[in-house]
Order: sequence, then C-alpha cells, then structure tokens
Amino acid sequence: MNWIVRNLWLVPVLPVLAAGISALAKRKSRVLAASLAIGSMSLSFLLSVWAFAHVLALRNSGQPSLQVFNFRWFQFGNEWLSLGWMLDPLTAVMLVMVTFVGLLIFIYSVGYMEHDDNFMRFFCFLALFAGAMLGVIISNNLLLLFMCWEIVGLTSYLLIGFWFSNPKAAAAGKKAFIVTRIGDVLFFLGIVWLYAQSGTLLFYDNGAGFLEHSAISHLLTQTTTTGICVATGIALLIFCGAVGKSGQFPLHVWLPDAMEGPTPVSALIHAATMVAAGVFLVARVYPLMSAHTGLADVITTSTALQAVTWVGSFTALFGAVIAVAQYDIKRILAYSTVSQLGYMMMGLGVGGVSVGMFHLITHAFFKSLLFLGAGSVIHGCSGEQDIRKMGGLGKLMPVTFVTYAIGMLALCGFPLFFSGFWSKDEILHAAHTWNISQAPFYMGAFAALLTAFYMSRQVFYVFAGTSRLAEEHHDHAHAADTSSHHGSGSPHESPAVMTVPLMILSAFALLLGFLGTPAWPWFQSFLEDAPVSVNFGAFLTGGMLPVMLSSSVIVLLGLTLGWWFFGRKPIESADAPDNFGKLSPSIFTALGNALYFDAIYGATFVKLTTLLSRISDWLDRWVWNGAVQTVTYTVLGFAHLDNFLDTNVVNSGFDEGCDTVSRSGKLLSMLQAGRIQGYLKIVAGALVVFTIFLLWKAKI
Amino acid sequence: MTISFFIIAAITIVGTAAAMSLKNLVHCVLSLTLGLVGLALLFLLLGAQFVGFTQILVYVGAVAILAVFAIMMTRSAEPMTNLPPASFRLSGVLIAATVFAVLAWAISSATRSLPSQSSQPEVSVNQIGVALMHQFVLPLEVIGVLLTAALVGAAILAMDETGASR
Amino acid sequence: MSPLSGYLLLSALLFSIGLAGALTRRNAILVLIGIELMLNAANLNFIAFWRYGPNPAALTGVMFTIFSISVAAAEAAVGLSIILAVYRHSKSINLDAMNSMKG
Amino acid sequence: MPEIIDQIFVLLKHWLMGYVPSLLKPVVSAILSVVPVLLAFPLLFAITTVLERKGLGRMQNRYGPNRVGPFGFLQPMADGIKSLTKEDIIPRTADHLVHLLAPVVIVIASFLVYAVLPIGRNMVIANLNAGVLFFFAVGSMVELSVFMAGWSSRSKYSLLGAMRAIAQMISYEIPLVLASIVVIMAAGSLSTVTIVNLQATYTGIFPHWYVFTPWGLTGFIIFMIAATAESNRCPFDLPEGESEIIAGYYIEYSGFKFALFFLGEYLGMFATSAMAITLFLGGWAAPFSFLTWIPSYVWFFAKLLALICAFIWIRGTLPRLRMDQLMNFAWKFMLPLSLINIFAAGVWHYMPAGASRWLVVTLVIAVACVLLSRGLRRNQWFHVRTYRFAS
Amino acid sequence: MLGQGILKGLAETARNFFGSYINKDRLTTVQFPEERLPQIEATRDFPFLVYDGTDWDQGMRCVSCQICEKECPPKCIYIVKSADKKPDATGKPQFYPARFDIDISVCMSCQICVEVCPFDAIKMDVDFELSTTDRFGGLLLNKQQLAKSNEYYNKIHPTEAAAVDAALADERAKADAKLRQAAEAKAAAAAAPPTPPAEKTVVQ
Repeated sequence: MNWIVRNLWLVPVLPVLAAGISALAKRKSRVLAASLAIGSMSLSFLLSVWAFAHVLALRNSGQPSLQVFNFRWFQFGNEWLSLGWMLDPLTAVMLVMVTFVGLLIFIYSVGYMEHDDNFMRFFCFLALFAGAMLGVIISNNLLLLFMCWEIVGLTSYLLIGFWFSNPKAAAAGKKAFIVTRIGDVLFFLGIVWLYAQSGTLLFYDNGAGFLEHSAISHLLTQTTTTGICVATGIALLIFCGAVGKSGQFPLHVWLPDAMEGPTPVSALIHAATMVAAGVFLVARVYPLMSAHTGLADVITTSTALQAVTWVGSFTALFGAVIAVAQYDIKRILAYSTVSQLGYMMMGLGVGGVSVGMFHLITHAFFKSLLFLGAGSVIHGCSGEQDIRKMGGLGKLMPVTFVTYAIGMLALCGFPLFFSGFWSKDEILHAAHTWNISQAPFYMGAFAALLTAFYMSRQVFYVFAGTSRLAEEHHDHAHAADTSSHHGSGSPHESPAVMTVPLMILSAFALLLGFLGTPAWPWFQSFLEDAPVSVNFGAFLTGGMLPVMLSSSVIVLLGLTLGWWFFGRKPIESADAPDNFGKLSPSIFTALGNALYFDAIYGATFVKLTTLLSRISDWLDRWVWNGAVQTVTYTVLGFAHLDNFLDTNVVNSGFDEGCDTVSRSGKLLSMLQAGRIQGYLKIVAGALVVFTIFLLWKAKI
Repeated sequence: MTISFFIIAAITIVGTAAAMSLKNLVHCVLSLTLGLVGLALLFLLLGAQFVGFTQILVYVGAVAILAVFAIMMTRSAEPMTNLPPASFRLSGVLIAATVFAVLAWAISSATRSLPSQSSQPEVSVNQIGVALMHQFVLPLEVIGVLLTAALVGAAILAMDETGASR
Repeated sequence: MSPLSGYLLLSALLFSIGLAGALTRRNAILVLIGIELMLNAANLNFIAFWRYGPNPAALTGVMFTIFSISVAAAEAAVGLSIILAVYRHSKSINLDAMNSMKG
Repeated sequence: MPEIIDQIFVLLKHWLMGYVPSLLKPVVSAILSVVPVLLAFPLLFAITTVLERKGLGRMQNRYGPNRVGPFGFLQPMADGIKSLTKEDIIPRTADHLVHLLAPVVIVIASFLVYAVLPIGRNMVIANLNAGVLFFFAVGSMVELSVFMAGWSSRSKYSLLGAMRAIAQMISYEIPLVLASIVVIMAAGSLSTVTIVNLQATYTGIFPHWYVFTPWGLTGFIIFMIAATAESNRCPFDLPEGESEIIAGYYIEYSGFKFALFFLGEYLGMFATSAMAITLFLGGWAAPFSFLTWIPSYVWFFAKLLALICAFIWIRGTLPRLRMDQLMNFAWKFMLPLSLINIFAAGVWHYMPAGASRWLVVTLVIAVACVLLSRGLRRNQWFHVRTYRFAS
Repeated sequence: MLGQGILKGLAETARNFFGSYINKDRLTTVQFPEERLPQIEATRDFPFLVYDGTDWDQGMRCVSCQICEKECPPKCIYIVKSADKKPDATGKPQFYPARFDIDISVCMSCQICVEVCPFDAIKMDVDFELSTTDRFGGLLLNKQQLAKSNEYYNKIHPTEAAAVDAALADERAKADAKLRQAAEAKAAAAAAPPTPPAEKTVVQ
C-alpha cells in the first residue's frame, strides 16, 4: 500500500496538532499561532495534492482508485470496533479543495483579524475546524465521520460565537448548535440503526463495508413494520444530518444567523466547507442513498434520492426568494448559500455524485471569494454591513470590486466564462432529464433568475453610485472614531494579505468551470472512474444546448432586471425605500424577515400552548364553574339543613375517621425514619424473604 | 478443605468479627485489616494471585489508611460511650443471623449440584493483562473514568467549603 | 462437603458479619466498613466459583473481582469524603444525628 | 569454575536437601532459603549504620565513629547491645497491644518483601508470578504499622509524625508504582526473575539494562526519589524531622522496639533499592559481558551498596523539604512526569528500533521535564532564598 | 534548570568527603582523651577551697563565715562552723569549717560564692572530668576533696591568682605594718620585737 494512503491521517492531524499546540502555548504570540496554523495547513495541502496525484496516477494506470486503510480500535465483548480512512477521487478532490480554500482563508484571516485581541484563540479554533473537516473527508467509518462531524459542529459554534460578548453572536452560536443538533440526533439514530442491521460502520472493507454490494442488498431485503425499506429509512435518517449541517429547509434557520461570526469563518465554514459537509455526506453514502429494489439496469430513482431532490430544489428556490429582500451584505450571501446548497442537493438527487460535487467545488471557490470580498468591504468600511449605507465603493476598492464582480458573475452563472455556469447548467440539465418530475427543473431555473437578480442588486448597492457611508459617518463622527480600528472612517482598499487570496480565488472562480464542461467532462469522469475525451458534440446531444441557452437567457434576464431596478439610477440615500420593494412592500417586508420563519418556529408552539390554555381557561371559568356554582347553591340549601344533623350525628363519626387516617399515616411515616440502617434492615429482610421464596419455589 | 483453609478462614472471621464489634474505632480498622489480609490469603489459596495482591494493595494500603484518616479527621478515635439501645443491636444481629441462616440453607441445599474438586486453574498475570486489554477493555475504560470521577468527586467533597483561598 | 460450599459458607458468614456491623453500629465509618465487608464476601464468591467453576480459563470471576475491587475503592473514597463533609456540617458522624430526611 | 562459584549457595542447598527426609523437605527448603536472607540483610543493616555515620561524618569534615573496634567498625555491635539492654518504656496511656505490634508488623512487612528479590542467579526465595505486585502490596503494609505506632503512643508528636509519614508514603507510592510500570511494560511480566533474566543479556559487551533507555533512566530517577520518600530518608524525612517533632512516630519507643523500627526502616530502604536494581539496573547481572565471571550475588550486593552510598550522599547533602513543597513535588511533578514516562515507553515500543525513537522519546521526556519544572518554579515553590543576616 | 542546586550540593559534599581523607586540616575534630584543646583562662565550673602552704587542713583560708552558704542560690553548700578557733596560715586564730560540703550535682556554677567570699577562700575549678559511678555520694564533695593549694589556683588562673595574692599580700603587709607599729610601740615599751611570720607566705 502506498505511503500516502497509510499516512493519510496526517492530513487532519496536522491542523489539530497546530490547534492543540497553540491552545497549550502559554505565551500570547500572534506570529506563533498564525504560522502554526498556516504552516500545518500548507503541509496538509501538500499532502492532499500528493494524495490527489496518487489517485490520478492510479486512475491513469487503470487500477481501482479506491483505497482504504482500516484498523481495529478496541474490542467490546466479542465485537471489534474498526476505524479507518480511505482515499478515492471524491476524498482527493474534497481534500484539495478544503485545504486550498482553507489555506487562502487562513492567510486572509491574518489581515482580517489583525486587530482582534483573541487572535490566538481564533486561529486555534480555525485550525481545529480544518482538522475536523479533513477528518470528515477521509474517514472510512460512519462513527469516525460522526465524531469529526460533531467536532466540526462544535468549532462552528465556537467560531460563530467568537465575539461572544455580543449577545447576538452568542445567541446565533447557540442557535446553530441546537438546530444542527436536531439533524445530528436523527443522523445518530441512523448510524445506530445501520449498525444494528449491518454490523459494521465501515464504508468499504474489501466487500464487508456497508456501502458495498452485499451489505446494501441485505439492507434492501429488510423492511420495517411501516413497510419502508430499511435502506431507505437509514438513508433518510442520514440525510437528516445532512439537512441540518447543510442548512436545508426546514433546518436552514441557523445559517443566516451564523453570519454573526467573523467573515473568514463565514467564508470557510458557512460557505465553502462545513455546510458542504452535508452534501459530501450524501455523496459519500450515495450507494446507500441510491439503493433501490428495482432491477439494476432499469433507471429508477430511490425514495431517498427523491427526498433529496425535492428538499434540495425547494431550498434552492426558497433561499433565492428570501435573498432578494435582504440588506445585510453577509445575509444575502448566506441565503444565497442556502439556495446554492439546495442546488447541490438537487444535483445529487437528479444527477448523481459528480453533478452535485462539481457544483460543490466551484461553489466553494466563488462563494468563499464572495465572502472574502464582503469581508474586505466590511473591513474597508470599518465594520459596516448594511448595503444601504455603502455605495460607490467600486472606485475606492478596485481590487475588491473586480474580484467581487467575478465571484458574483460566477454565482449567477454568467455564460461560458464562469465556473458557476457550467456547474449549474449541468444540474439544470440533469433536472431537465429527470424521469420523475419536471418541477425541480422549473424551480431551479426560477432560482437562477432570482440569483442573478439579487446578486446584481447587491453589487449595484455596494459598488455603484456614490458613497452613502460618509454622511453616516459625518453624523456619528465621534462614534466612528472610537469604534473604528483605524480612527478614520473613510473606506479604503484592504491590505495585500487580504487581496491576494481574493485574486487567487477569482482566478479559480473563472477557470475551474472548464474542468467540467459537457465537451470535456474531466471532473465528472474523474469522480466516476470513467475515461474522458474532448467531444464538442456533447453540446448538441441530450437536450444540452436548449438548456444552456435558456439558462443563459434566464441569467441575462436576471442581471438586466437587477440593472433596471438598481443600476439605472443611483440610489440616493440610505433611507430610500428599495426600488424593487416599492412594487409590493408587504411581500418584500415578509421576504426581508426571511418569510418570518424564525417567528413561525418561535410562535407555533407558543401559540398552540396559549390557545390550549385559553380554551381550558374558558371552560374552567364558564362551563365547570357555572355547573359548580349551580350545584353549590343547591347543595348549600341542603347543607344548612344538614348542618344540624352534622354537628350532632355525623361530626363525631367523621372526627373518628380522621383520627384513624392520621394515626395510620403517622404509623406509616415511622417507616420513613430518616435512618439508613432502618432501610437497610428492610432490605435485608426482603433479601431473606426472596431467598426463602426462591428456594421454596425450587423445591416445588 | 485443607488445614490451611480452616486456619485462614478462622483468621478472617476473627478479624472481621472484631472489626464489627470492638468499641474503639481504630481497633476496628486494624482488625478489619487482619480480616482483609485473611481474605487475600484465601484468594491466594484459590489460585488467584493477582487478585490477592491487589486486595492487599487496595484494602490494606489504601482503604484502611483512608478509613484511619477519616477517623482521625472526625475525631472519633475515642471509644464510644453512648451505644445504641440493646434492642436496636439485637434486632440488627438477629436480622444478620437470619440472613446467614437462609444463605447457609440455600448453600447446603444446593451442595449436591455444586461442582466438586477440579484441578487448580493455571492463570498467569500475563493472561489477565491480555484479557483486560482485549476482551474487557471497555469495562476497563469505564472503570478508569469512574475512578477519575471518584477521585475528583472525593476531592471536591472533602474540600473545605469555606476554604476558597486554597 | 465440597470445598466450594466451604468457601460459600465462609463468604455467607462474612456477608452476615458485615451486615450485622452495618445494622448495629451507629458510626458512619463503621457502617461503611461493614458494607465494604459485604462487597468482599461477594468477591470471595466470585473467586470461589471461578476456581471450581466449569470454565476457569474464561477468567470472568477474576475480572469481576478486579473491577469490583476498583469500584469498592472508589466507593470508599467517595463515601469517606461524604462522611467528612457531613462531619464538617454537623460535627458528628453518628447516624442517629443524620435524620433530617425523616418523614 | 566460575559457574560453580556463582551457584555455590544453590548447590550447597541442594546438597543439604539430599540429607533431609522427604516429609520435611518443603519446610527445610523454605528455612534454608529464608534464613540466609534473614541473616544477610540485618548484617548489611549493621554495616550500613556504621558506613552512614562515617560517611556523613566525612562529608561534614568529621571522623565519624572510630572508637569501637578497628576504625569503629564494631560500633553497631555496641549500639545493638545498648539498645537490647535499655529499659523498655511504654507510656502509661498507650494502647499496649498495638504499641507492641507496630514494630513487629514493620519488621515482618520489611522482611516479607525480600521473598521476591532475586539476589543472584537462581537465588530467589519465591518466584511469584506477580512478584512486583507482591512487593508493592506488602510494602504498603508498612504504612499501617507506622500508623499503629503513631496512634498507639498517645503522643501528639508521634501522631503528627505518623500522619505526615502516611500522607507522604501514599503520595510517593503512586510515582513509585508508575515508574516501575514502564519496566513491566517492557518486560511483559510481573515476575522479578523474568525481568532480571531479560536484562541479563548482552549486545557486544553492553547489557540490556532498562536504565540505558530514556524512559528507563527517567523511571529509575523517579523510582529512586520516590523510594527516598518511601523510606522517610533525607531530604524527605519530615515524619522524623528532629527539629520539629523529635523522632516522629516512634518517639515513644525505646530499647529493643526502637531498634526494631530502625531495622525496619533500613530494611525497607534496602528493599526498595534492591527493587530499583532488579527493575532498572539488571539485578544480579554484570555490567559488562567480560565481567560475568564474578559471581552474580557479588554484583547484586555491589549495586546495593552503591545505591546505599548514594542514599547516604544525598542525606549528607540536602536539607529537609517543607510539607507543602513535598506534596507539590509529588503531585505536580513526579506524578505527571511518571505518566508521561509511561506514554514515552509506549511510544518506544511502537517505534522501530533506531536513532529516531531515541530522539523522539528523549524529546518527549525532556520537554515534559522542562515544562513541569518550569511549572514548579513559576509558583516559587523552589526559589533562591535570601538571608537577611546570615550572608 | 531543575536540579542544578542539588548537583552543586552533591559536588560540595563529595569534595568534603574525599578532601577529609586527603587533607587532614579539614578535620576539625579533636580526638579528646588523646589530645585536648588548651584551656582558656576564663574556664570555670565548680568551686573549690584554697589553702595556703602545704597542709590543706592547716592552711585553709576559709574562716567559716557562712556567707557563701547563705548566698548560694541552689543551696548546695553545707558548712558546720567549728566551736573552737585555731590559728590560720598567718597564725591568727580563726574559726574554721568543721565540715564544708558542696553537692556539685546541685551546683549551677554561678560563681556567687566566689564573689561574696571576703577571704578569697573559695574559687572556681576547671576540672570537668567528674563522672563517678555513685550518683549520690560521688558528687558530694567534702572539705578534703574540695581543698586545693594556692599553687594549683595559680596554675589554673594565673592572672586572677596573682591579683588575689597581691591583694592579700598588700592586706597582710598593711596588717603587718599595723602589727609592727603596735609591736614597735610595744618593743619600744618592751624592747623585744617579734619576727613577722607573714613574710613567709608572701615570698613564694
């Protein structure tokens, strides 16, 4: 076995070690923390590239590219718990992506967090996150994956609440932790169920892993009492974990709030890597997800994959709709992330691993680019996040503007030159050819339109027109001076340590798409172990061209609409109503509040409980009380009558009864003497009685 | 049923009985130690060397000392003057005697079905170690966690509530 | 009488002695010691059954005893520190004085 | 010929056993094994007392005992006669039985541990399967006798001394046992004979003593420090700190019982030293392969004497610690270090042989050592004292 | 580095250990019975009685005035005054102690008896090797055991003794002069002057 496969564990362990050392190191040294984190990440990156190259070489030499390394962790009873890691194209691609994007974001963070007091803590958490995420990627065992998954959740919590002195950030951290926990509990149930059914948690184990043929076919033959196939049940439970982590509807609510964390965190965790972990999980257990009872050659879609598709496509549309009406620069991107994650899920559902993963990879690059650009804007505007108070930054921050624009066009899927176009187009194409329903396609297409629209809205708001920041700062000059890090309120270009990662990422956002064009689907075939060749004819087959054209038209339409509403004439002041919002203010407000989802979640249960208590209150007050009153007055008459009899005849008897009850109570309470030895005596007596009973029974 | 068994059994019973009946608490603990050493010797007699030595190490070396410390720190080394009423003691002894009678009855009624003489099992510490590290590793871990928790818990419980300055 | 029943009788006797101590003494430390004795009697049973049982190679009795000894040690530590805490609270470890849970 | 000299005592015993009726064989065999040990080590005790007094004297630029016999070497005889003929005083309020039993228990416990110490090739009283465990189990009985002595005397000095001694012994027993665990891990056995046999092999001329590994050296040093504390010797002699509580737990003893305590303490010290030799210094094995012609028991006693001299040297050098320093040292330095040492030994086993594992293990231990000692120093438990008047 | 001080200390004791064998000057011990330190002059432990001349009983200076007995804080002196008088060293008739005991197991060496003695009859000794096998009799010294000659006194405390002797001689000279005057007056009257005996003691 190759060295890199045996020592793949080094990839996640290096950042974890860096985190551990910087957590334990006594001296507060920024240089130490940053260099440890970046150094370990670079090493991991190099190892990942090596692993990638190894997979490539294997593929070129025609060997199976899936390699696993399993070992026994510990024994309980007669069972062994095995753990392990694996290297296959999916792992290799994800490794390179995560380490590369992570490395860039680490470098960017050096500039972004420069003025923060808890610089060391930040890098410690960040490195721990990177290690755990890489652990998720390489693990060949659902349990190991789950452990890393939970560490990822923990670091996400820690980093969202990084500025925990801000109550909003602390609450957002808690919310993220708890909401993802719902998904994770179901995921864990799935794991337990799976272990009970198949007896292993290894993905691949030379034919004994649960993703391999024998286990899957075994799972397919089992059915639960409700008639669902066990495989489907487990797959759905695992998908619940992915829903939580990837912010799919209805567990998406934590993701926008997570933007309270530092922007590099939003870029790394809540755009590029962690939220993609859900998608990755679905891709990893794809054999289980896609398992269906039908014949192998009949193209059918399993129940689980249908669920994935529907949830994904709905989320895609849903996120895009909400993003239209947001004002916070990071929130727009957050809802966009939700929407794009929906796309990925949809891609997985309709087109398989390669389709979803391709979008995952391209999205990771351009979305982290966008986030970092947003971070640069925020950094330049001294912490301002409201797009209404920006504007005109295009001239002041040229590098940021250009790179941001590239990222935005990639996200919108601007035809031909941007990576988002190719990946999104492939999803749409797959959705178009889906044999179950056409609805996902239309939902996705509409979402694409909206994407183009809200992104152009954002860009026009932020970069076009005149600066609305100055007037704001003029009013609060004093406040700005104290709150700003630099003491000057005017927007400025960010330092090179921040812009260089932006440029590198924008290059990737441009170029990465060409790895997976229909004409040369290298990426897809790499994931699927298929040969690849250049074939321009692929554009013309399978309805590809109409889909491409229509999506181009949609994107252009969206951009045009954006320009029409927001770019045509510059926005004058921060208080001016939204141009688009003027069309239908009420809907716009609803969208601005994310369709009141938080409110709905908060209110449904409260409302229900309140309603129930109201009803009982009413019943109590009128029905029961009225009845009781009536009875009371009736009885009262009798009572007066009885009083005479009572005092003389009944009372003495009743007193006697009361006395008896209280005396017996006292007797009983003597048992409860508060003296343990008394209790012990009773236990010993019981032991005697039971032993005699058992012996007596045995005799008979 | 060898002579040594009866001698050791007598030592054990005398030690434990003294531990439960002497007036002076320190004497109680010391005779308890005698009884526990007797028990350890019984373990050795049964061929469980490791368990026997562990018994001495844990009970004589740790638990007895701990009890002695507790006695010293609660100032109860002086012989007790106010004994519980005779009826209380009598009832306790009676219950214990009943328990013994019932257990003895059970054992004697089962004595025919009990396995009789078998060869001394050869067990080395090595085998115990292997078993602990493989078959029983999970209980071992759990016990480790339990001991740690007990250590921390005991330290916290015994810590002076007011002594925050420490 | 087989050797095993001798050991069993001895362990029953030890158990009863421990029980008698736990039932008759008023000092919390002695009660704890009595309970320790009862645990030890059980240990003797485990070892005796292991020695004369059908499958001594399985080491189950020995393992059980080892774990039981460790648990007993933990129990003694916690128990005695609880006694210390009680003593600090009420200046007495007489079980008669601890009856605030009286019904 | 060297083999015969090496095994001369074993052969002698076999020869004697030939004349013994078979019924008495077990008993006589046990007596023949035990009696030499019972004679040799008290003799060593006698030699050690005079050596210690002379050595300490020389370290303080004095002569030490030099009156009784040539160079004062008959001094222990004189001491022994004196203590035997002295009046045996028992305090009036003392608990007579316990007061009497305490020195007996300490001597018995101290002698019992010699059962598992191999003092030469094929020269061990009992080759127990769990020998090391036996050693520590019986050794822990000393604490009980210390308590018995301190409590039964009804003197506050003795009670304080006993409590100090027990606290100290319990605290240092943990690093003592943990330090020996590394050897048990390496040898894969709890039997002292096996452990020594494993060390009595050679690569070239160099033996395989465990002290010649990083973890072994660390374990040895931890073991020796803990052994010093276990045997209540300077600088850990708080339980008998003369200037504070006179003689500690045996202050109320006189005459023969006092001598028994003294004997018990020294026997305990020899026993732990012998255990250190067995575990780390190769037991009776010669330090170089070309020296194997010297009988094994000679090597054992030579090593034992060397360690005793080290004890004396340390006693002559170091001042007594304070109680809090003692406890901090045990719990905050020795305990973590011995745990890390176990970890290091584990790493050693799982790394391939070669320079790399030397480097890694040494690094682990050195880093731990430096960090822990910095921790000790940071809170100023050990600090340079400044004297206002003396200097 | 931890342990540096310990190593330094170990080196120091090792140096002492070996040095004491190589360099005898390091050893400060005096091997007592064989070799002794010279006593310094101010050494003193228990009192003794000074006598003049050669006969201890005849030349004892003590006149049994019993001041020392009264002043002694631990009351370790016991004196029985004689009933008669006999001539002292100077020939002057004086009372003498019929019995003079000091229990030196009680004596605390306070030297008050020496301070108060008007006749310089009691002085402090330097002899410290006093162990006996009899705890009660052996340390109770009688008159004969206590009596030491003036030469001995001069030997152990030369300076002090010289001053005492000078003072005594002075006093006696004065007394002699007085006597002589009286004698001369008498001789003048009787013309038969006696020889002054005091000069014998003064000239040593």
